Amino acid sequence: MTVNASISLEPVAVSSHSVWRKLAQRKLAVIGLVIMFICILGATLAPWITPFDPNEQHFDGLTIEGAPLPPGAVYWLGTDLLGRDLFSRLLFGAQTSLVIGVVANGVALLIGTLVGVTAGYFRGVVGAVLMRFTDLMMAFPALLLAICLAAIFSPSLWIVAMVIAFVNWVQTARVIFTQTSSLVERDYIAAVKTLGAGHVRILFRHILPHLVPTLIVWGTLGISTTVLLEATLSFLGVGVQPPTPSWGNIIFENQTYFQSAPWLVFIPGAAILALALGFNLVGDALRDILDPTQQGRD
Amino acid sequence: QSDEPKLGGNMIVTYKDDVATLDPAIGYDWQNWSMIKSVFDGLMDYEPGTTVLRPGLAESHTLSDDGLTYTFNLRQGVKFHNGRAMTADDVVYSLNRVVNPATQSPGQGFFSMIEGFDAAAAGEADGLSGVTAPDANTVVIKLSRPDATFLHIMALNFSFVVPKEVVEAEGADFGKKPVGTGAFKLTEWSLGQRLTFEKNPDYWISGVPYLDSFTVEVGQEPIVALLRAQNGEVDIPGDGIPPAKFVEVMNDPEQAALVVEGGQLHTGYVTMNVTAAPFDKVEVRRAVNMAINKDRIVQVINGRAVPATQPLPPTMPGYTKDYAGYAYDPEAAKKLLADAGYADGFETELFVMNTDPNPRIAQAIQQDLKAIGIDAAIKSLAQANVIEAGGAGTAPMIWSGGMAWIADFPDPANFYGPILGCGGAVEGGWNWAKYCNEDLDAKAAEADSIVDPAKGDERLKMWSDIYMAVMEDAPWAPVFNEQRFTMKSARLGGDDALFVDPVSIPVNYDYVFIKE
Amino acid sequence: MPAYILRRLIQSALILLGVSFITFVLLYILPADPVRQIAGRSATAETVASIRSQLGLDKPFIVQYGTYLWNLLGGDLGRSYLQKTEVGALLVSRLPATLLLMVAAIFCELAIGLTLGMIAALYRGRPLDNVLMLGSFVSVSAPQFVVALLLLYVFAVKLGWFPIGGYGTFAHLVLPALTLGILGSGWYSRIMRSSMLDVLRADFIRTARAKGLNRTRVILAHALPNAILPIIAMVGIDIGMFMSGIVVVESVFGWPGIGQLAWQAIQRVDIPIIMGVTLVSAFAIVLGNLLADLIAPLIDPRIRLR
Amino acid sequence: MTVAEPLSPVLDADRQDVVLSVRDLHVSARSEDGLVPLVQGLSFDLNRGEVLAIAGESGSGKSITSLACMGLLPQPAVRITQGSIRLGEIELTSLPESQMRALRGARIAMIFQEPMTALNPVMSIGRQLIEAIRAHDPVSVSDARARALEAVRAVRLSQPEKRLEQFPHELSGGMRQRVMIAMAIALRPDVLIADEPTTALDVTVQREVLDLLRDLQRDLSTSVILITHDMGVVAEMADRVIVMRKGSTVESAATVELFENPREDYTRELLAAVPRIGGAEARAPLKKHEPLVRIEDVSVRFPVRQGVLGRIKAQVHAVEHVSLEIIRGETLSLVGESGCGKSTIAKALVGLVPYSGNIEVNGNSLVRLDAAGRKALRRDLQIVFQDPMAALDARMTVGELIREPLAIHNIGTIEEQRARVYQLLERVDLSPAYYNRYPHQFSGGQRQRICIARALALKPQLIVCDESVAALDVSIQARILDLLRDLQKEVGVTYLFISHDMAVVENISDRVAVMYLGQIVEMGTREQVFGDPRHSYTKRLLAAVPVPDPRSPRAGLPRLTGEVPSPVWPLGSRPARQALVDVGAGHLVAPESG
Ligand SMILES: Nc1ncnc2c1ncn2[C@@H]1O[C@H](COP(=O)(O)OP(=O)(O)OP(=O)(O)O)[C@@H](O)[C@H]1O
Ligand SMILES: Nc1ncnc2c1ncn2[C@@H]1O[C@H](COP(=O)(O)OP(=O)(O)OP(=O)(O)O)[C@@H](O)[C@H]1O
Ligand SMILES: [Mg+2]
Ligand SMILES: [Mg+2]
Repeated sequence: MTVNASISLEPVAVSSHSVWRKLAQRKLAVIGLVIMFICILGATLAPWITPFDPNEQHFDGLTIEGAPLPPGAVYWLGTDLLGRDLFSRLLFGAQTSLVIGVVANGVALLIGTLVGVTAGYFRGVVGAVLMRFTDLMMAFPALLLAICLAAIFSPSLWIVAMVIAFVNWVQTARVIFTQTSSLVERDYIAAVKTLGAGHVRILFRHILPHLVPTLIVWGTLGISTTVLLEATLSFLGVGVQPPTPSWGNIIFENQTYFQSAPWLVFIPGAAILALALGFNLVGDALRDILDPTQQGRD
Repeated sequence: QSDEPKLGGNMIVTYKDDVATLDPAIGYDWQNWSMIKSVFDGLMDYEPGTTVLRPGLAESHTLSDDGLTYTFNLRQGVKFHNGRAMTADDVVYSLNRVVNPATQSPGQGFFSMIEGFDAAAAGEADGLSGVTAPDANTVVIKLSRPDATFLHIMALNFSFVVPKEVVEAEGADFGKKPVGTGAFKLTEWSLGQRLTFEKNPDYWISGVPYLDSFTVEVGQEPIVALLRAQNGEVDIPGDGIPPAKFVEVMNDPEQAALVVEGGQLHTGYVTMNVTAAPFDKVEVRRAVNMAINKDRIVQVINGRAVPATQPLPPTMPGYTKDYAGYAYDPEAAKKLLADAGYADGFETELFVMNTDPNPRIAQAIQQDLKAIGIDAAIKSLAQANVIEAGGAGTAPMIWSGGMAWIADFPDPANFYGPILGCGGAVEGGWNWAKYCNEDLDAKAAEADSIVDPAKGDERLKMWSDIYMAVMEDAPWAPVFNEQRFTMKSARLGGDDALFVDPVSIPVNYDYVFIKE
Repeated sequence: MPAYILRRLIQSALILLGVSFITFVLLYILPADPVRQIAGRSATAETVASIRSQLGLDKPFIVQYGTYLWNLLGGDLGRSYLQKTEVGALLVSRLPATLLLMVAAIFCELAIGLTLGMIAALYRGRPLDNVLMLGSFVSVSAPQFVVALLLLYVFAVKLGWFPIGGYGTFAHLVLPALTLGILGSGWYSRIMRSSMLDVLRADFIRTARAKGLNRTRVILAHALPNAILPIIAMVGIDIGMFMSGIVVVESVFGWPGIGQLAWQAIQRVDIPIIMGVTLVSAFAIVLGNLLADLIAPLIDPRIRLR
Repeated sequence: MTVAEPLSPVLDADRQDVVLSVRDLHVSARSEDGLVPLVQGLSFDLNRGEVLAIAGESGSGKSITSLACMGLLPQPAVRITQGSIRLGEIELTSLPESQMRALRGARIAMIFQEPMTALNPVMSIGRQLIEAIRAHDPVSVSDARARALEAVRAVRLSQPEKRLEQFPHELSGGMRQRVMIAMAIALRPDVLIADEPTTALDVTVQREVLDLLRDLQRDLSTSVILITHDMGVVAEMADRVIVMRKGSTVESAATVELFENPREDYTRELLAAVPRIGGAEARAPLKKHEPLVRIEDVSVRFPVRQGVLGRIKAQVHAVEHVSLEIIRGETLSLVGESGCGKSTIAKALVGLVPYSGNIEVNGNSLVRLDAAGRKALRRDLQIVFQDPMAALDARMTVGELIREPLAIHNIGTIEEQRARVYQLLERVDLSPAYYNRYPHQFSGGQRQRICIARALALKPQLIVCDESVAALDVSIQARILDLLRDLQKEVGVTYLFISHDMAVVENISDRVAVMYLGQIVEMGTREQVFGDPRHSYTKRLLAAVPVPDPRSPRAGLPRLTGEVPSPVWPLGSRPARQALVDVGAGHLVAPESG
């Protein structure tokens, strides 16, 4: 996508140490890191810190009329329409979101890189075919595709992750393709070619390392996209299967109650926003740090 | 509310989904059924707001002694909306049309008792040999077997009378430009937005309808519709009161006064595939019946239903009043499981359609099952996928909500055939439990062959017995019977029963009126 | 130029062909049978078989697809299985709503995004810039349905300024368009800001200043047209995003567009409708990109169409 | 070096005629480590009608100074911390922006280095000119247009009316620079600052632009500040020179005086490093004439695709039927303007582009070899590119970079390879301690040494230097050339040296081939080509080189009209083939008609 295609190709060697230092200097990035950290911590510690089983439908979790309870002393963030503890579901939902975010995004990056690098490096018929296929996937209404796929393979956590990956690799492939084809044109590649280096060496020693910053940036930014997409799929009822909590399906189950029980919609909504925001902030900061031509912008 | 009906005025009804088609041979959503009922008529009809049959386009009918030949005398002077007089040929044409495979009518199967059905349905014959019109005012229908539900079938949308020349002129678009004999005629249809129906001044029941017109607005979320109703912009939110607003509405006396509650010919149930382990064991199926806390589920859906004890809903003739059903008893359920050899429980799958509140109900059931050791993974899928899995027999358990059985006509037989009988227990059939009890099938056939109205009670008793036997075998776990809650604007008049008309949901347009 | 357009049109047609093929494959392997839905609950096996053969669904995949394409060439998108209405007519009835929403949303996006992005660039490094950029991050991170519900809650339910949903008047349009607009504006403001910063640093801006032009003129006449360039391609791509976003927004606001149509059709495997909606969306995406590519050289004479 | 040196007496002369006066100017940049001084205590006066050159190596603060005069310092990071700049009687440093704006363009104008980017790409030339005029004179658009046209004529652009309608990308670099000049002089400013106006241009184009500037300056009696690092340009153009280094003045003198009596060491160094034609030492004749590489009838064409199906409609005839031999141990130079196909020949030689024709190395034809054979042959042919930063993988350490060829060809154990890398580093005058550093931690000259070390790693017989010194400052350039010469003496490596700088070529070559539009138009020994140029193109190239001697007569060059022809030919047609004729002693020249 053009949005991020502007990542410069200027090669830089930045040690991870200095990346952390530079991240720490940016206010927004620190906010992002803190949010990420809280989410990851919450998700990993969920089994120990949640007050209740996220799937337990408490008898006293509903009013007599079957209405959910607002936030209170027992159920800190209130209960949902089945009388389950929202706080516990939220923390376990973070697990889902993160797993999907990491797995789906990882697979998408992998496919995208494979396609982009192959097409960008080898060009020719294979490259043309791959890129035309990528164009085609770009033209596919992503959500529609995801819904169709989710309907075909009955959704589970992993299927949803794969569906999202399958929808999301396209942008990565585009960016990696652009970047690879420009790298291939560069003098230093010509230089190693004249030294007699073969494809494998050029690809693994001289091209892939240069794609790493892009991949890191896309990795972080992509996580927010995938988390949002998972939420949207769940919101449309084709996401992770109940009762596994995911932030999206919590909202899906409760959306019509946004008036009578707003906490059921807006608390998980805020959580999704925060997580995506965290990854976006960090990703964007990384983009600046790893990309020297962007330096001094923010 | 026994005010005198007033004439005139326009009523606005809203729906979320687009109205699919008004072709009576094709429409099969509860939403378009009520409209089709106002645009078309059949030989038979129901007393407004009840399940009691009354004559429709046929002024009277007689039944031969063998119970196989019905002779309908048509009403004189009934005109289609295009001004042409309706004749017996139209009735014949309409019945032939619905059975003709080219029509692709989902109602075709209802007419299987008519003589010549097989040939007509296969497209081998030109029409039903059993349906003839000896003269312009008489229709004779011969059956291949006596069938007590036949008159209900004649009151069913699928047998409504359509004018041949219009159907042939419009072809597939007839559903968008319907012409019938009904109380209202469609005057405007802007796809995705609204339909306007205007009073048919020549309607054969004089004085009816009361309204000048009614408008159906589509594409409106139930919540929006309700808020608009509260604002007085809408007379009836057709999709009912959204769950999210239900408690609020019912707790407000002023609004609650506008809500009419009534039974619905609906049952929500869980099917269990009896052909495969572990549900091939009756103990397991009974255990499931005992494990489900129906009260809790009813609470979860805000008390908009009543716990069900049997397949039939309470308002259906033949309902067994003194049957308590399986009581909620997890301990006993566990024991049953242990008896069946599943002391440690088992894993299975519970299919459910992915629109609210169905996944929620499924989760409540899932928790109940878990309590007795059954670990049911939920498969929340699009309607079509669930139906497919059910038909293919690959779904061990299905929660029927969203696709569930709302009766086509108010007769106990309607809850049996395709969903509990052997006929439906085939690949692709709607009997998702794949339950096939030949004895019961025979009994059902026997009951339906009792056509003498005087023996009606006897017949109902037989049906009651059949359903009791079904409960014994427990291929289903009936969970609840949905109640119908219709909100209407204060200016609407007419008997409450009209707003929860069991055969014309959500409202019988022909008989309501505007008070001021 | 005509050769270019022709080539692009051929390419677009090929892409649409590809999209139609993939969709057809997906629907073919979908574990759901449209015929069951059509035939109804009481249908016999014979009826089902008969309907299947009438619809040609018993034919081999390739024949079915070929027939579909052939009809498509004649402008026939088929008839809905369940509604029996022509898909073309259904789409035509739904498209105006979607297009209206899309145009309004893109307008919102651009109006909000470009203005804020430009302000941020001009106030670069100052608190206002930071606030705007954080805002843009929040907007790109917010899930559509949450924003939609939030706007609905605040402006329609609590404040009652706008109708709660539906379609018809300008007031109905505001919230859905705003939802999409707010979400998209984040991207635009970020791109606009960085594009603007790039341009402001460009040599020709220095030239313009060296000529003694005043600041307003430098920004509006020199910086803005150049900064807009990356945005054009963005809008083209954005149309694709919209097609997805619209499903959600239409469902929340009860907007009678093709998103709703698609959703209902997927529930019931009404294949002709799904195909139609997919093709229309893909067409919109392809067309959007094509337009962007055709408009860009009007603004930027360097871009030659090749 | 002393900063606060007493100012040269030149400054105090003719006070009444001073148009621009800079006194004790300090410019600093804000950075993470506080204020960094960029210009320190700079003072100079610019007299009416004079050309003042500011010379100095890259980064010495030349551009910053000029921007300070224009009030265009990149705010807020860079600003004037001290000193004054007076334009006539107006103090510029404290002038509010609105008043400064009125002066800019009208009384003090500027031309920037990069003609490619200095014009707004989306605005027509005419609008940009008219806008400049109307910003200062409230004349009507048509009047402004008339004046713009006049200015365009004044800079001798062909078809002036058409030019006004064109967009910058439709003009060549030289034409754009003329537009910039036209824009600058349209309002007849008192002061014109030209910041490296010709650095980005080819020699022949540079010549035209310099001539133009001088004519204009004479006709309009504008005062010009000419910023350049090319001492040849200084010698040709300037009346006085200021030499800057690290933000302060090193020396300031009249041009002739500076060239003849440089007072500071740095100035001397700078002058010494300037390559001069005719200044080269004689080279030892080659021992034996054994061809190492034979290029026979080599052509390289690139397809130009057009039309609906993207069919090939035309071809770039980058190299057309070139035949030449490179003799073992010699340096053969390839000269010619940008785009004439020099690099393409080099790439064909090292196997980076496909070609037709035959290339033999040591008598082995490249085409006939299998993959392994070609890989082995690669070892004998190495290339050093123009931009050393681009040619080094920035993610590898210097040591790894140099070791890589050894690793590719599996030469020795890792320890042995390391040892060899240390040797090579030393050989190119780099400390072995640099092994673990990354390329970006080096200066341009050091990076080029790394490239050379890497090329040497495989002990090649031929090294292709494709503009290997073009990007470097003169002094660094001189040192790299020395290194190359030394290597040749020591290991007897052969060079194919590609350059557009005639002076450099004269310094290093044994033989020279002149290329024009993909073909060789003249080839011979250095003495033959430089001493007795026969082809008109060769003559033009030679005449275009600025002579770093202020006293040498400024040759009146026949002014060129039109643009360089394009190497793109539609499919089926091709440029006429230039058959080389021996005019004596192996001096080959393409005959010219008329
Ligand atoms: N915006 C800036 N911020 C900070 N430092 C700058 C900025 N612009 C230039 N510098 C620094 O100021 C110094 C002088 O730069 P300047 O551009 O004047 O050099 P120059 O003599 O023109 O060199 P060149 O011949 O390469 O153009 C350099 O060290 C440069 O890094
Ligand atoms: N890959 C390519 N595709 C198309 N045309 C090319 C390609 N590479 C070079 N050319 C064209 O071939 C011609 C010769 O290019 P080449 O790089 O050899 O010139 P050069 O003499 O090295 O110029 P310079 O001094 O600018 O480096 C030019 O017109 C150039 O545009
Ligand atoms: Mg400079
Ligand atoms: Mg070159």
